[in-house]
Amino acid sequence: MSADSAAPAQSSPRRAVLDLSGITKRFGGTLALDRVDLTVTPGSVHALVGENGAGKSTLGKIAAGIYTPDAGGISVSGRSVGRWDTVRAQRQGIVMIAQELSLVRDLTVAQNVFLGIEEHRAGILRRDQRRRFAALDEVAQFGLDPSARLGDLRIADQQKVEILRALARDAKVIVMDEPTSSLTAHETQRLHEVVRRLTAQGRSVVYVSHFLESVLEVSDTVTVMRDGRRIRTGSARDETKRSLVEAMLGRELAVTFPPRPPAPAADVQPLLVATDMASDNGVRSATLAVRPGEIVGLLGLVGSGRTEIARALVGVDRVTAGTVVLDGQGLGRTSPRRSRDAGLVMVPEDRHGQGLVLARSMSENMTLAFLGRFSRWGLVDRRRERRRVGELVEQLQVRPARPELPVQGFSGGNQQKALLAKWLVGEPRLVILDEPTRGVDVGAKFAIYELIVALARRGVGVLIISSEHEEVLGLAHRAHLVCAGRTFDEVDPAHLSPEDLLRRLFAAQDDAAGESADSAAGTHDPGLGVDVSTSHSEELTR
Amino acid sequence: MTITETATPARPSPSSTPSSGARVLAFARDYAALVLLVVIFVTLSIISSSFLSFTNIMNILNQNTPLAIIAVAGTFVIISGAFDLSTAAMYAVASVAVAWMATHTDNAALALLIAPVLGVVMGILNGLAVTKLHVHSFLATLASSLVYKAVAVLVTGGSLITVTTEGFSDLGRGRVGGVFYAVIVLIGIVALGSLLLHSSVFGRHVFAVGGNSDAAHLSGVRVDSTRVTVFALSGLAVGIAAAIGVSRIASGQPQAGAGLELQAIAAVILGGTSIYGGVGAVWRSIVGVFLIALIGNGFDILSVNPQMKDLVTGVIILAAVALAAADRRRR
Amino acid sequence: MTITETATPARPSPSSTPSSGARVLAFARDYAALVLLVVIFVTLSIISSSFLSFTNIMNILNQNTPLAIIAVAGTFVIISGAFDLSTAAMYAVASVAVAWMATHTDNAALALLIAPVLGVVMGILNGLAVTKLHVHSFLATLASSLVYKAVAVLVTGGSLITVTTEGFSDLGRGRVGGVFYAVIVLIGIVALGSLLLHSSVFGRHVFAVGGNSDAAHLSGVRVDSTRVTVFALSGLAVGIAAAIGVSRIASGQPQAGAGLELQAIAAVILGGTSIYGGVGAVWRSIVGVFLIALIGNGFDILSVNPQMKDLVTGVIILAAVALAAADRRRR
Amino acid sequence: DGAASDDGGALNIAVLASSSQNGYNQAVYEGVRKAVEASGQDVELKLLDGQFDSNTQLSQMQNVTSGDDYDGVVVVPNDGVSLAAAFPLSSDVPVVTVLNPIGPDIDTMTPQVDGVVSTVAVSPSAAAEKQAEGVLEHCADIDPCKVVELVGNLSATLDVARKDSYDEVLSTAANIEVVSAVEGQYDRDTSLSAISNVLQAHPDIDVILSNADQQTSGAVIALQNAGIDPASLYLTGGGGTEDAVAAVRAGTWKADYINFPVSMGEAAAEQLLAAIAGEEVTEVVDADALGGDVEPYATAETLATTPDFTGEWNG
Ligand SMILES: Nc1ncnc2c1ncn2[C@@H]1O[C@H](COP(=O)(O)OP(=O)(O)OP(=O)(O)O)[C@@H](O)[C@H]1O
Ligand SMILES: Nc1ncnc2c1ncn2[C@@H]1O[C@H](COP(=O)(O)OP(=O)(O)OP(=O)(O)O)[C@@H](O)[C@H]1O
Ligand SMILES: [Mg+2]
Ligand SMILES: [Mg+2]
Repeated sequence: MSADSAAPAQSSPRRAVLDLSGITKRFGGTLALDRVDLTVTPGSVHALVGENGAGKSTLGKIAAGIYTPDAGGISVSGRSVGRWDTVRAQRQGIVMIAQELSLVRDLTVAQNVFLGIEEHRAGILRRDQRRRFAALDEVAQFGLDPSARLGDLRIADQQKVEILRALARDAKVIVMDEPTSSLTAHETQRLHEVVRRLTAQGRSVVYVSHFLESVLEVSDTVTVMRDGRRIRTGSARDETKRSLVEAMLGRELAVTFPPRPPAPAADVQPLLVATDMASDNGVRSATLAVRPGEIVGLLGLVGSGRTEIARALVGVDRVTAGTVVLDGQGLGRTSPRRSRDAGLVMVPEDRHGQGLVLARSMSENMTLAFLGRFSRWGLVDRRRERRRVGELVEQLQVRPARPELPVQGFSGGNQQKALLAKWLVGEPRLVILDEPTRGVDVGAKFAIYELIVALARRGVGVLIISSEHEEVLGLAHRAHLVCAGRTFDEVDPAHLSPEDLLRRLFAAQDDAAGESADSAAGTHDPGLGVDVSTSHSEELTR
Repeated sequence: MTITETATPARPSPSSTPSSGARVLAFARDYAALVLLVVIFVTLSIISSSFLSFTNIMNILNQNTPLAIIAVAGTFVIISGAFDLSTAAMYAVASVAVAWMATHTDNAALALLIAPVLGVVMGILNGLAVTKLHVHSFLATLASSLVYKAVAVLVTGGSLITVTTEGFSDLGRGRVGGVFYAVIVLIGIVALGSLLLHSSVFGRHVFAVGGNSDAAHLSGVRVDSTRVTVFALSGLAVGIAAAIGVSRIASGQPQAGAGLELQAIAAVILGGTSIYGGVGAVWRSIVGVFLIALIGNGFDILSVNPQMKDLVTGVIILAAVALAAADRRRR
Repeated sequence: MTITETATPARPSPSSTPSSGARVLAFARDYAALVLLVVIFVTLSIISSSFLSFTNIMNILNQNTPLAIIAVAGTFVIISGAFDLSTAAMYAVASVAVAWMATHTDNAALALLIAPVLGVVMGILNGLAVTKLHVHSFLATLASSLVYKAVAVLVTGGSLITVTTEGFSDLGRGRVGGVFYAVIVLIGIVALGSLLLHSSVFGRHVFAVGGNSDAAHLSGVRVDSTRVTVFALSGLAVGIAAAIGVSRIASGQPQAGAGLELQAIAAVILGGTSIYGGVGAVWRSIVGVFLIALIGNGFDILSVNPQMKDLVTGVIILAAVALAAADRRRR
Repeated sequence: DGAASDDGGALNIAVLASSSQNGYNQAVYEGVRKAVEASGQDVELKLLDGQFDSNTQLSQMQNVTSGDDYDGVVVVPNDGVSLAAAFPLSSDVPVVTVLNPIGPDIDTMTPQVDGVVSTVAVSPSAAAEKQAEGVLEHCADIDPCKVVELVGNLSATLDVARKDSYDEVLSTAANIEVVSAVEGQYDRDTSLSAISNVLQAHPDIDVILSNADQQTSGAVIALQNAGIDPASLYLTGGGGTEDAVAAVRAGTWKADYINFPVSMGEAAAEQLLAAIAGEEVTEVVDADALGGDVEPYATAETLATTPDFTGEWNG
C-alpha cells in the first residue's frame, strides 16, 4: 500500500468516515448493546474503553460487518449502508483486528496476510507475494518471515500477522480490538507509530484496549462504555486514567498493586524446585524455586521460553534433563494429571486453544479439573457444584453471572476469569499463572491481583508470568530472568525499574545469540534455533 | 477477596424479555427433531387407523431396538469428537460368533454373552488404533471395519449359520405383558446411558474431550483412555444389539448389520448432537432413530409406493435440519 | 532499518538438522501412502509376472478412472472442511439420466453431456443445503443422497436401461495408441485440479475456508460461495465419472456407483489429506485411489481367495496410517 | 383397517419385496399384479420394501401377519433362513414365497415352516449344478479347459452355495482348471474390472461361469477390451434378462440360466388366491417350468424353438 493512495477525498474533514447510530444488539437474553452511537472522523484514533462485557467487541464487530445489529444504522462516508457483511465492509474500507486471534494455521504468514485480496491473473495466483509482503513490512517493520507456517508462530507474532492483514487491506477504518494484549511494551510502541502513520494518511483507527495509558497516548477521542451503553465521548486530552476508570466502573479505584504479603523466610522448605531442567519443547536449563506463600515471577522477552518452562513444570511438555522436585519428592515422569493431583496447576495463556471447552457451560469448565471433589461414585453432585461455582462467579465478578451458559458467549475478560476460577476451584498448593490478566479490564485486573495476593497469604505458592512486566515487578517477591530457554539471573522486583529490566533482558538475548553463533556452524541449533543475523543493540539505542 | 461493587447499575436481567415468537423459534431450533417426531406421530395417528395401536407401537420400538442401542453409544462417540464406522462390521462379527457358539456349545446364554464381550474387545482395538496411531477415527474405523468384516466372512466361509439351540430366541422374541424383552433392555440402556453421559464424571470428560481435547488434557483428563472407553462402549452396545438381533432371527451371517453404521450416525446427528463434538444428548439420538423409524412404519402401513420412502426420508431430514437452523445466522 | 524480532529463539524447526534416520521417518510420515504404493507396486512386480505390463497398468488406470475423478474433486471438498456423502447417489442419477437420454434421443454426445450438467446442478443443491441450512455436510449430503437415489429409482422403476446407441461406448472404451480416452480425461482432470487447488485464488480460499472459516470470513473470503463451488465441483466430477462409467458398460441403473462415496473419501484421507480440512493435495488422493486399486488388482491376478481382500486392504490402510503417525506425538 | 370387512369385500395382499428398488422384485410384483387382474377379483396390493435387510423384512412379515389387515402374503425373501424366525405366524394368513424357500435349508423346496402354503422357486444348488454341467459339456474336448468363476458376493449364503456347487461339479473333470474365482457383486462395472484383471494373468481362458447376467455383461466388455472375441469363449450367465436372451440368440454367450420372475409372480399370486379361497394349492411350483416352452438352461438352439421369447425382465 502506498502512502498517497488513500487520502480521504471529502470536502469537510469533520465529516464522519464511519457513523454508527442507535445500535442495539441482543444475544439470547443478554442485551450487549443498547442504542449506542459512534462517530469516527477521518484521520483520527477513536478509543473504546469499558469493563469486560461492556460491548466494545460487539460494537467493533458490527462496524466490520461480522455481526448484524438488531436495530440502528451504519453509514460510511455519509452514505447509509444497506446489507452489511464482512465482504461489503472491506470493500467500503472497514476492517477489524479481532480480539481473539482468527488466522488460518496451515497457511503461511503471507498467505494469511493477503487472504481474500490475492493478486492474480485470470484467477491464477501471481508469484510475487514476497515483494508485496516486503512493501507492507516496510510500513510495520515487524520483520516476520512471510513463508513461515502460521501455526508455528508464537502468539505475539500471530497478533502481528493480524495487524499486517488489516494494514494490507488499504482500509479507511481499522478496528483494533485489543491489538496489544500479547505485545510487549516495545512492540506496542511500534504499533502506535504505525497508527500515527495511518492517521497521517487520513485513515482512522478504532482502538479498543484495557491499557488506559496506551489509550491516552494514542487516541484523539475516547468513548467510554458500560453495560452496553455509551457513557460519554470526549477528547482524549480531557481524560486521565483516573477519570476513565471512574467512568468505566462507575466508581473510583486506586489503580496500583495491593500490598505484597510477607515473604516467607528463606529457610522455609520450598514447594517446588527445578534444577537445570530442560524440556523437549525448548527449555534448555531452568533453575527456580517457589516457597509456600511466595510469589515468584518469570521475566523475559516474548518468546524467551517462560511459557515453555511452565509447560515443562506441569508435565505438558516432557522434561528431558535436570530435576523437578515438589515437596522434596522428585516428580519423575509427570503429566498435567499427576501435577494437578499433587497440587500443582497452570493457568495457560491461550484460553481458547488450551484453556476452555468453549461449547460447554462456564460452570462445567470451572469444575472440569477438579470434578472429583464434586462427585461421589463417579456421579456429579450438581448441588455442591452449583454452590461452589456460584461463590467463584461472585468473587470474580463474572458478567453476566450465569455460569450455566456456554462459555463461548462470554466476553474475553469474563472468559479469562472463568479460566482462573477453573484452577482455583481445587485449592491448589502451587499455581503457575501464564498471562493471567490478558484482556481483563482494570477493575477485574485489580481483583485478580488481590486474588493472587490472597492466595499467597493462604500459603499457596505462585509462579507468575506476564508480558506486562510491571505486574511481575509489582506483585512478586522474587523473579527469575529468562532468556533463550534458560533462567540466568534472579532479581528483586521491588528494586528494579522496568527500563533496567528491559536493558538486561536484551543484553542477555544478544549474548545468547552470539553464543549459539559460536557453538553452531549453521544458523540454527537443534534445541533453540537462533537467527544470528541481527542484533538488538541498535534497537535499544533508537 | 474483597472488591465490592456497590455502584454497579442494574444489568439487564438474564432472562430478559425475548418475544414469544422468538421463544417459539428458539424452541424449534433446539428441539427440531422432537418437534418433527411429534408432528409425524400425530399425522400418522390421524391418517391411519392402524398406526396408533399397542402392537404397532410395540413393533416399532422392538424393530428398532438394535439400531437405538447402537445410537445411544454412538452419541458418546460423536460427542467425544469421533466417528465409529465399524459398527456394522462389529455387528457382523458378533452375529457370526454368537451363531457359531450356539451351534457348537448348544448353550444359548453363553453364546449370546459372547457378543458383548467380543464387541468390547473390538471397540477397544478401535480405540487403540485411534489413540495410538493418532489417526482420525473416520479412517481408522473404516479400515478396522474391513478387517472385522473379513473376519466374519472367513469364520463362516461366507455362509449363514442357523441356530436351533433351545431358548436361543427368547431374548429377541420373548415378551412380558406384551412388551418385548428387547424393548426393556433398550429402556434400561437409555436410562443408564443418559445417567453416564449427563451426570457422571466420565460423561463430563467425554464432553470435554470432544469440545477441546487440549484443554481436557491440561485439566488432567485422561484423554486417550476416555477415547478408548468411548469406543469400547460403542463395541459393547453393538454386541448387545447383535445378541438381540441374532436371537431374533436365529441365524448369524457376515452380512448382518450392513448399513447400520451410517444409520446410527445419521440418527445421532439428526437428533441434534453436534458432529463437531462437545454438544449432544442421549435422548436426542433416540428421537433421531424413531423419527426415521416412523417414516418407515408409515410407508409400510399406508399404501404408498415404497420407492418414495427414501425421498420422503431425505426431505424430512432436511426439514428437521432447516428447522434447527431457523433463526441461526452463523454456525 | 532493523528487523527486530529475528533474534527471538525460533522453535525447533521441523527441518533443522535432523539425523538421517529422523529424515527417513519424516519422509515416511509425509509420504506414507506413496511409500506403501511403491512397496506394493514393487512387490507385485516381483511376485507376479503378469503385473508389470503396459496393458495391466493401463487396465488399472482405466478401471479406477471414475473413482479417481471423484476423488480429485473430493479433495477440494475435504480440504474445505466438508464431506460429500452423496457422490454415489449423484452417480446413480447421472447414470440413469444418461442411459435414458441415450435411448430416447439416440444421440450419444448429448446423452453423455447431460451427466456433468446434472452433476453440477445436484452439487449446487448440496452446497446450498449446507450453506443455507447451516447444517454439517455429513448430514446434508446423507439426506440429499436419499433424495437423489430415490429419484434415480423412480425414473427407472428400479430396473436397468441398456443403451445401444451408436458411438455411445467410445468415451468409456475407446483408446488412442493403447491409452484409453478415459485415462487421458483423468490426466487432464488431475492437472487442472492441481492447478486450481494449488495455484489459483479459488484454491487458496478452499484451504482457508477449511483451515479456519471464521478467519476466512473475516478476511473477506466469500465462504459460502466457496463452499457451494466446491460441492458443484464434486457434482461435476461425479457427472464426468458417471458419463465414463455408463459409456463403458453401456447401461444405466439406480444401483450404479453404490459404495463410491466412502471409497472416494477413504482414498482422499488415505492419501494424507486432513479430514479436519485445510491441508491436502490432489496428488495425494490419486495415490490413495491407486493404493487400494493395486491391492484389488493383485488379488485378481494372483488368484487368491477374494474373501481375504478386505482383510488385506484394511491392514494396509492401517499400516499406511501407522507409518504416517510414526514419530508424531500429538495430532 | 379391518380387511375383508371394511373394504367391502376386497382382498388385501401384501407383497414383501427383498428390495423395491430392484428390477427382479419389480418383475415379480408385476406378475402378481397381472395374475390378480386376471383373476377378476377385487384385490388391493401393498408393496413393502425389505431394503435387502433380513431384520427389516422379518419385522414386515410380523407386522402384516399380526393383525387381520391382510388376507395373504407374497414374499421374495431377502434371506429365507432368517425369515423363518417369523413362523409360526400369529394368524393363519397364507404365505407364498418366491425365489427362495423359507426355512433352514435353502435347497429344500417343500414348505419347511407352518404357514408357507407354496414355494415358487428352484433349488439354487441344483440350478448352479446345471450351469456347471453345461461347462463340463463344453470342456469335454479342451485340455486344459481354463475356467473363471464370476460369483456374486462371497459373503452371501446363496452365492457361497452356488460356488460350492460349481466347484463340486467342475472338480469331476480332470481337464478342467478353475484358474480364478472373483466376485462380480451383480454389477457390470465390478465384473468388468475383475475379469480385466484376471485376463492379465490368464489371457487364455476358455470359460466364464457367472451366476448373474449383469456380471456376464461386464465380462463381455472386458474381453472386448482385451481384444478377445467373446463368442470364442463359453460364456454363461443367470437371470434371463432381455440382454442375456439376446446375447445367447446372437451367439455372444453360449448359454444362460433363465429365470421367469413375472411368471413366478403370477404363479405365486395364483397359489395365494387359491389358498385364500380354500382351494387346493400346489406346495412346490417349479420355477424352471414356468417358461412354458422356454428351456431354462438356454442355448442358441433351445431358444430357436421359441423365437418370440425376449426375457421377462431387465435389471
Ligand atoms: N456470540 C455471543 N453470544 C452470546 N453472547 C455474547 C456474544 N458475544 C458477546 N456476547 C455478550 O455480549 C456482551 C458484550 O460482549 P463484548 O464481547 O462486546 O464485550 P467487551 O466489551 O468486548 O468485553 P471484553 O473487554 O471482555 O472483551 C457480553 O455480555 C457477552 O456475554
Ligand atoms: N511448536 C509448538 N509446540 C508446542 N507448543 C507451542 C508451539 N508453538 C507455540 N506453542 C505454545 O503456544 C503458546 C504461545 O507461545 P509463545 O512462544 O508465544 O510464548 P510467549 O508467551 O510469547 O513467550 P514465552 O515463551 O516467554 O512465554 C505457548 O503455550 C507455547 O507453548
Ligand atoms: Mg472484547
Ligand atoms: Mg508465554
